[in-house]
Amino acid sequence: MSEPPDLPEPVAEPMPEADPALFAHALRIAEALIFASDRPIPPARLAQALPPGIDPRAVITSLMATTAGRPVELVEVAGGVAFRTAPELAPAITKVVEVPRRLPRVAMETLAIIAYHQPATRAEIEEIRGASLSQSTLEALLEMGLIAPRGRKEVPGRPSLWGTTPRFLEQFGLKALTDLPRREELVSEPAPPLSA
Amino acid sequence: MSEPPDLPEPVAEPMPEADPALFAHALRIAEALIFASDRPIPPARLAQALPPGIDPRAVITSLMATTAGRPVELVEVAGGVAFRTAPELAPAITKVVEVPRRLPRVAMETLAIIAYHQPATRAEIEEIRGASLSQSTLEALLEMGLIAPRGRKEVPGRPSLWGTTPRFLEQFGLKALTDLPRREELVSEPAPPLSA
Amino acid sequence: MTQPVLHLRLDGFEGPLDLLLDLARAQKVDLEKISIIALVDQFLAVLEQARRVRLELAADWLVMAAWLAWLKSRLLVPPDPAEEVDAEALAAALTDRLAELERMRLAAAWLATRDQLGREVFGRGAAEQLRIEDRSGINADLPALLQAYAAARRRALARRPYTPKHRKLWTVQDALARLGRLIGALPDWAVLHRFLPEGLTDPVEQRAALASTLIAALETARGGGIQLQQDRAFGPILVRRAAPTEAIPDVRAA
Repeated sequence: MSEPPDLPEPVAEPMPEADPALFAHALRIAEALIFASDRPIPPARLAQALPPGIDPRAVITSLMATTAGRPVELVEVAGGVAFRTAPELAPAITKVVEVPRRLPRVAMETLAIIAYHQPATRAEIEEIRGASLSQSTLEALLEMGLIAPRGRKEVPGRPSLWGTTPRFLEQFGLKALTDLPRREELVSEPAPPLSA
Repeated sequence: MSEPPDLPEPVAEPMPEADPALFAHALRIAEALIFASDRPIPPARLAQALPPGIDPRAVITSLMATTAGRPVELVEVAGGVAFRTAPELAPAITKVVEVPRRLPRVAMETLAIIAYHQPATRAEIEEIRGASLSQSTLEALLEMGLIAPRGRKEVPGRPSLWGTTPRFLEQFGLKALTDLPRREELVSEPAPPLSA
Repeated sequence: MTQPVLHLRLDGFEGPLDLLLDLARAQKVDLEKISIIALVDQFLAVLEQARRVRLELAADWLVMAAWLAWLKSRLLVPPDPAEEVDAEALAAALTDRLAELERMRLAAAWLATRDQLGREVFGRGAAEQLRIEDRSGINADLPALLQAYAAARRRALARRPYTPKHRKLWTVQDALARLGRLIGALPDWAVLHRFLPEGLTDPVEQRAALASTLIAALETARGGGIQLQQDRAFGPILVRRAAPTEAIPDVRAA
């Protein structure tokens, strides 16, 4: 489904034609640029910072290879690259860094419906869930920056349409919406672990 | 300026009594935690996340030694440590955004009067504008390089004379001052007859 | 059909569809192959028990119950070609809705298994400012400069103190003297306008001179020096030297 956007195979060596010293300098710039930001850096932004003639994708590939397995790794997320802590270090980090509350089940279901049916109106979400949706659920998702209005539906009442944001992709570590499981893959295992 | 608060000499080797594997794990935790924190981490907070028996200052010292000279370095800042991108990479990773200033109305009028009546003293500008002129307006135009002193007028008080600069011509896309439209085309200069 | 163990905890379900999905899952087959009739029976049984315990039930539960009972009755009788609604299609639509709700539940569960930012993985906590604002440029162009000049000049000119134009007005004294000088040489009736000073072009000054001359004429007529005559309103005013005996009544007539 989601092909990495034209990334070559992850090999640590630079493009054959690139001057090694220049490529090493490009790696330094890339590391600093991506590290400085708290949002993913798209390859196009990275290219602006690199010396001319350096392929940003080659730099990304090289940086991914060198940071793999390190406490802070380079990952592809939300259309760009960002540094993220290794998941196994979370227990130690959360002793010091405050962790937000988990989203309640209703909010997670609403988010899943918006992700798969976007843009969707509140009535459409309620129709799929077979239950009314409280305003506070929608507001919580909005406040977390996971969803955003996407215009209005041209039906009586002109209800707002909702879609997911790049922040949604970041929250769940997705490169793009195409990273979501396809609908056909969403089949319950023999013993469904879901219970009301 | 800021002395390292009780830090031992920066040596890259761990404390003699620490288990090397445990110390390596502590280094991983420290790197991830300092990266993830929105504030500098003081040694006491770092200690909360580290395995028991590990001296946070030894971890900090080691991490400083290994990141020195790297694109992202561990530095001491107000009351703790934080990662910072190397200063010499700043020109490459920062994006300069041009935010041109708008000239306030008084400055624009003063500039226009100097352009048409140069060289002019401040008193002459006030006379032509029919309003008093603050020194700060002249200073702002001077600082922007749009006007320059053109000697002094040989009258009592010997006031400075002001004229426009080549930078002025450049700003307004003029080849020469004679490119300015004639005054009469802008304002009908003796006052229109006030007939009964 | 084994009766599922039901504890009437409808509050635990997010609406009738939620309960239906739960019951359908209990059939432990593919959602596409569930028995709608068995599902309807189970749903109605749960609702019946719930109503025995407490009478009030939310409207959406009752609407769903009524619709399911109707659907079941249609499914039990052989299909009628004249029937407008196809019961099989309605049953399939219900199955589709349950399947979609199931898929969305699974999608939510899948999302919940992901490492979440700020929980399992962390990004840079203290982002660095990568934008530098260069404010050295000036946002000003030639039209703005010219407008500023014109505006400043216009304002300054408008503020100059008002100095009225100097006027040379023909006084009553002037008019008396001129009238006295000219009237002696007058043979007969003459129009008053002839006694105005010459060379007046300004309409304001002309009107002032006319008024002064008329006052001078009235004054002279009162003294009996001249006679005045006006045939109609706004008509020409005529002047002549008075005969010493008949001066006064004519003035009254004017």
